[in-house]
Amino acid sequence: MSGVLDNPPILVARAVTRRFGGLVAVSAVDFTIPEHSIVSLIGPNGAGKTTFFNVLLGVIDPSDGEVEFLGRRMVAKPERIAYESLVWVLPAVVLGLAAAALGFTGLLIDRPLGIAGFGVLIVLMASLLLGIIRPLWYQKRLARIGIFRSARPNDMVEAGVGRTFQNIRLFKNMTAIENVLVGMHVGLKSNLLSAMGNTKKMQREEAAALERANELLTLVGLMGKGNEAARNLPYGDQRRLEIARALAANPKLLLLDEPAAGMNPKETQNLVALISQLRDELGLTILLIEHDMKLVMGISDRITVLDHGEKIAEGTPEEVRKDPRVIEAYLGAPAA
Amino acid sequence: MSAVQELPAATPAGPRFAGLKKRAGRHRSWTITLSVAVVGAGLALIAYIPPFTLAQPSNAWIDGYTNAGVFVMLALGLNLVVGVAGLLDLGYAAFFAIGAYTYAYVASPFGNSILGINLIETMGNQAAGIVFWPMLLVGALVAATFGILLGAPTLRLRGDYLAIVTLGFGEIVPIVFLNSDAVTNGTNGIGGLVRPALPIMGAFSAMNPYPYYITMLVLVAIIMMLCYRLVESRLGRAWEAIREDELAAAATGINTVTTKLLAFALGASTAGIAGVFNASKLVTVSPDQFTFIVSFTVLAMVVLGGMGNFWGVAVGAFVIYTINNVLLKSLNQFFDTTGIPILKDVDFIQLQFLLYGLALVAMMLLRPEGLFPNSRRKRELHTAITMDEQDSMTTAEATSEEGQR
Amino acid sequence: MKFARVGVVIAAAAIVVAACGGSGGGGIGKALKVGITLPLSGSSLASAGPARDGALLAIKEAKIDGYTLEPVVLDHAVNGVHDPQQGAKDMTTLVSEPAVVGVVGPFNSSVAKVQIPISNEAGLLQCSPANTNPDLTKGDKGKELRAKNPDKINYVRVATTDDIQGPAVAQYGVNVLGLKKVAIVDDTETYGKGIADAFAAEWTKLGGEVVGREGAPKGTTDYTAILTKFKDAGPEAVFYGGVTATGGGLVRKQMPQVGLGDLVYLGGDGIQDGPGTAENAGSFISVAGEAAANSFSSVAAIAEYPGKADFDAKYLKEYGVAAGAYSASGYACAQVVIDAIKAAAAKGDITREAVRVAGTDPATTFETVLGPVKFDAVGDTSQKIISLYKVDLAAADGKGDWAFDKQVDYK
Amino acid sequence: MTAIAATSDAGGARVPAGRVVRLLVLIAVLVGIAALAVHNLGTEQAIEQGVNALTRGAIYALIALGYTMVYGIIELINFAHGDMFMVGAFVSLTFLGTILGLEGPIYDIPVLIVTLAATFLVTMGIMGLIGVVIERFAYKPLRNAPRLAPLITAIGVSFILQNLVQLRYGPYQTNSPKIFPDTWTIEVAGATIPVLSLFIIAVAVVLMFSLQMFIGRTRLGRAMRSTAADRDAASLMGVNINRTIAITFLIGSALAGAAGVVNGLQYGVARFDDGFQAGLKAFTAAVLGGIGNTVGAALGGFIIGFIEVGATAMGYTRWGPAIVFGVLVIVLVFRPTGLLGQQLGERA
Repeated sequence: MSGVLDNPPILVARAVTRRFGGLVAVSAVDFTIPEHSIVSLIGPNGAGKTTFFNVLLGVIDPSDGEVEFLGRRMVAKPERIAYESLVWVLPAVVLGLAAAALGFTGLLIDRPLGIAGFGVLIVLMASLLLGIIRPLWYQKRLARIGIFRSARPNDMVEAGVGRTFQNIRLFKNMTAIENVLVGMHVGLKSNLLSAMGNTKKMQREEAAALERANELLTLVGLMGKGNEAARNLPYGDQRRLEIARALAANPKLLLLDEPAAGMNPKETQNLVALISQLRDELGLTILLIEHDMKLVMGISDRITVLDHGEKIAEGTPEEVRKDPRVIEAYLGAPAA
Repeated sequence: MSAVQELPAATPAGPRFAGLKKRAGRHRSWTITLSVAVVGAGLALIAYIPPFTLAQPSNAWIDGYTNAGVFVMLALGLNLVVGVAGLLDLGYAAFFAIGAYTYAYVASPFGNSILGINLIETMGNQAAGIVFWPMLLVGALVAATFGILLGAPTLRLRGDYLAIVTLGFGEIVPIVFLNSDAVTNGTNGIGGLVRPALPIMGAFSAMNPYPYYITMLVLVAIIMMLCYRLVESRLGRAWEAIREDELAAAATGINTVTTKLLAFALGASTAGIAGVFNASKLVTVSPDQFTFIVSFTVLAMVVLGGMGNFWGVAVGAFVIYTINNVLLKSLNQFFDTTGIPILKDVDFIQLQFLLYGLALVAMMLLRPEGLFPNSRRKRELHTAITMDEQDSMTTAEATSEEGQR
Repeated sequence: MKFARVGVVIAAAAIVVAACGGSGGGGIGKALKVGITLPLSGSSLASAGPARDGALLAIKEAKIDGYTLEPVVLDHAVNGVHDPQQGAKDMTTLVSEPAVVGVVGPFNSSVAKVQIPISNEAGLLQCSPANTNPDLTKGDKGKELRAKNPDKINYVRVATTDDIQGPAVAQYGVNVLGLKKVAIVDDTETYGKGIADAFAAEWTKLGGEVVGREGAPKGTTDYTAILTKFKDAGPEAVFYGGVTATGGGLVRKQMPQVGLGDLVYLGGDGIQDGPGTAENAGSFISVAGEAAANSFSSVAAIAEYPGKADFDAKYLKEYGVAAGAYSASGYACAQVVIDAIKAAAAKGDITREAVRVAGTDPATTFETVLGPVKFDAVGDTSQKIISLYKVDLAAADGKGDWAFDKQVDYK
Repeated sequence: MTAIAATSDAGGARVPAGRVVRLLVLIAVLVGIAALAVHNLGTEQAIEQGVNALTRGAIYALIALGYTMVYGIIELINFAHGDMFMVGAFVSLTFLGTILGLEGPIYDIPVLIVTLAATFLVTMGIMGLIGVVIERFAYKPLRNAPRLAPLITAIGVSFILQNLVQLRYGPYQTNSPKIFPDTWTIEVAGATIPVLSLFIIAVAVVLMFSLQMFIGRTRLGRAMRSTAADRDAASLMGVNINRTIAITFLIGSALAGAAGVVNGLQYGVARFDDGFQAGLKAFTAAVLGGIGNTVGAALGGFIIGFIEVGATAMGYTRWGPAIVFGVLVIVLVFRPTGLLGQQLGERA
């Protein structure tokens, strides 16, 4: 089992810290996830599990430290993002002034404002679009001049990180299959034009996507429930649907936030089975955030324990179970 | 992936669903083309049936339909923004104006002199009208450009900001057209636009409303078709996902900003098309054609028609237009002539926006899905009202999380 | 896209067919109609209503042997304000009604801009009782509106244009009141800006000095900043280009606040909207109140026209209310149209073309209630008479009213 | 941690250094502008225009407070708020003109003070009630609905208010008795300053200060802050959410009413559509200062006032609105959280 832990890390978090005003939710936590492993993050309520989780996912920017995924620096404290808006606006302003100047000196153009206006618009457009779409090269350029904006959740997904929510956040009014289809968003290539043209290519893609979606539903054990509105599914199924949705983006790393919360033992068992199946058959790496020790002890290769935002223990389930500080955190000190 | 491959590919839901989908797409295009044609023919027919011909000559009816059609286009476009993507755009008239002025610049002597082209001199007043057709596209593009310019800074922020910024934008655009006399001829507006022309038949004419009418029908049909295709595509799903839960949408890999921006730009471009068409019909554009009243009227049309449902919105737009421009007015004149003491003094036109207001509030409280609801929107809006604390909390938490970006 | 393409093809064909089978003018029977297109609801009614009633009165009185004459009244106000799109539609309604041989209206320049191209294409005689914007007729702008057949004039008006009215006020200010320095506020709208420009040009031509010029759009409530700015330049008078509704009254009301209370206040017919009585709420005098003293305004129409007394009597008798500012103009416009029809009838054929020719012939003189009126080559009235009024706070039993001062003829 | 909480600083809590710096910078900028103004316009003009700007800004600020409070608590842009201001103006003019039958100025100081006090009390009271009623019937049922629903409802309410007023008072300007004598002025460095302006500014400042006190020091104020911070947690702590929100609307609307009174005193007229522009600018002010942050709203109001008057002083009146909204967009691009409102920024 412990062989897995020697795999090269897929995700590395260094000294991740997050403060909210005065209070420190997560302080200098180092954390790595080896490939193909199932690692868990546990801790009593208010230990900062979810905050840490959100930092990993780019939902919250860390106050300090950074997160690397597949060797790429994804999340870190934003640097000089205020200047980025200058990057967008400056070119247009410069051009505008230049053109206006030319116009007023009457050198090239007799209608300064008109011409300048058009130019400025186009440049502004271009730079703004750039700032929104943020292609990689653009981000690299920015990084070179010291402007770093850490990844947004969708960037993490594109990079290959899937997630589920502690309190289920499905698109309640869409059908199960549609939820999964939304999950496939990053995988699908059809664009505005092909959608408008309703091209054969897109229709094929859509058809294929449906097949795949149904496969995923089957995989998580929701076959045949595809056309039910997500809100009408029983609780356990909603959890499974959320996992299916996360899988739809073909993630390499799957982050499950208290997947067993509110499940009965039976459902929990199925879940455990499903999780190890995901790892063994789809070759995913899985990070569990759990409250329920039993589940974690069962399947984790490694367990990390947080308390009051600090990492108090890390190791195999056995080691952690024995660790006095863990016991104290769970039994001794009341949950913060 | 091995496991997935091994799984039985043909699950019961799979092919059936896929089949459905494909047929839906085709079927839709035909239904729209046909039903627009039928409706168009029907309306045209009405214009020749005695009781209606007494009210006003048939041509006037057709012309009226065409004006209504402009609002239908606007409503369809706004529906894409408000109804589908759930972004509140209160400055919609601005894009309408931008479209109109775009056409004016290319298709009027004054505009040509500003742009430094001499299209009209070279082609002549009649033939120059051919530019109308490409201009439909150009107008759409220019409007979309401004849409992006406006949306780019604001769509990164939460929705409400968009509402107020668009409202401001809707105020600015007329002011700009009004005050930069040198390039827009200021308050006098730009006159002498050329009417659209077709190779065989030459230019449209004020005497014969049918060419405009049919053009309008075609535009409406195309817009509606594209709207449906978009909504059924990957983009449409993304928009709905964002509308339902923005954080979850982001967590499934949707780039919420670009996707929202796309919806916003598409809505703008539709308004641009409507603007070009309207300008080519009035052959004059001036800033006072694009007040915020237009924006709010269109919004009312969308909300009352049924957010998210294109047919509903189209019908809603037509109905409300008729109420505005025909019903209330004739009520007025009727009661003016028949000197019924109280009713004579009531000015129904003045009541109109009061009615809008009441209708909007009542709608949101009682039937938020609108008169002709979109099934999913209906589910959503109704559940929303009986949403339990848990959900409201998570949404709040979500927004706060989002914010920390 | 396939279906779209198919649809487009079908539609294109349809357009062509429709175009070929376009409905023409059609024959005109014995029952003639005169269109009246004005904004007749909401806040527009107050000013345009009297014009309509005047026109209706004239049509009622008209006698053309062998023919009957009846009005077609169309209201192009939407949401209570004049709406160009609706105005265009109403004009379409009128031109597509073969029996309509002449039109009275519109009231606002922005509507005229969209109506003239249509009526011009139809060659339908149109007479506006109130339009004063020069661009509607004169120069290239005028030609642009008449794009279809630029040389067939079909639009005439009985009101004098702003480029006469503005200067008239200027001359009054310089020559009669002996003022030198003036500051100008306009409401950035067609009428207000136009008249202000004309006024400014004339004022400087007469050796006066324009010491300040600001444009404050409709909806502005605070003019103190503007006035404070003016105060620095020490003007002797303030000219307001615009109407009361867009700020004409407010500017005057706020002048005392910044210590400009005793300056002369000048304006066009936009602020000449009757007494400050309760019934006439919202008028310049009622808004400005005490401050209205020492204000002067012009009206681009003859005030002391010969038949005024009997017309007012007639109007009062017909409608039970006193004639409004534009009643006589409406009446006169209708008269012009009717005379044109008569002239055509005399020639034997009543077609739109004949009526148009008769109505716009520069040679003809029309005997209207406003006195003899001729139209020049582009259709502007020859009767370039401006009447000037001064506020008399004692009048209208203390409520204040405009007192006729003098009228100047700019032949 | 929303901005309303942040404003408790005014209520005595420790002020973080960052904000002090920011304020200092701001003040520096203002001083610079002032210097520029004096240089370009001359002292006299500069002072007089400055007073104009403050007066106008005071009105915007009073309206902006309502926007920002409501937003801070239920995150609703209350589009109808601008119209509440307009209705307030009509309430006050009705009270003064119709009920008290006043027309001209009152020179007898005690009488004047009493009348003014009465007007403010009555108007603010009535407006507060109207605000609460509207909240109860138009917004409360939609508290958990998608964001769009209450926004649209607010637009509807705004239509209703405007048109009810138009039906009652007509589409034209209605006179509001200028009971405060125009003739009262004081001379400062050659500049003539109307006492009325000073009075208006004073009223605004007093109201804002007492609002800060209320939010910072009282139980209800704390309730509001905690509700703004986390409605559910607050309710668990035993805060009566519905009552708190109602009170927020009450205060906001009352302030709008005060703005209406002031507006009547200063400009002497009201019209049914006054609320639209004013509301828009006031909202801009709120965003400028950092929406949700009451201090910011007040600040923003004055800034907008200065921008507009500045535009006029430079001769760009006709561009005034465009400039204001330009500022709005720029602020949103560069500093979406506004000048002071970083707390709410976490939500923005």
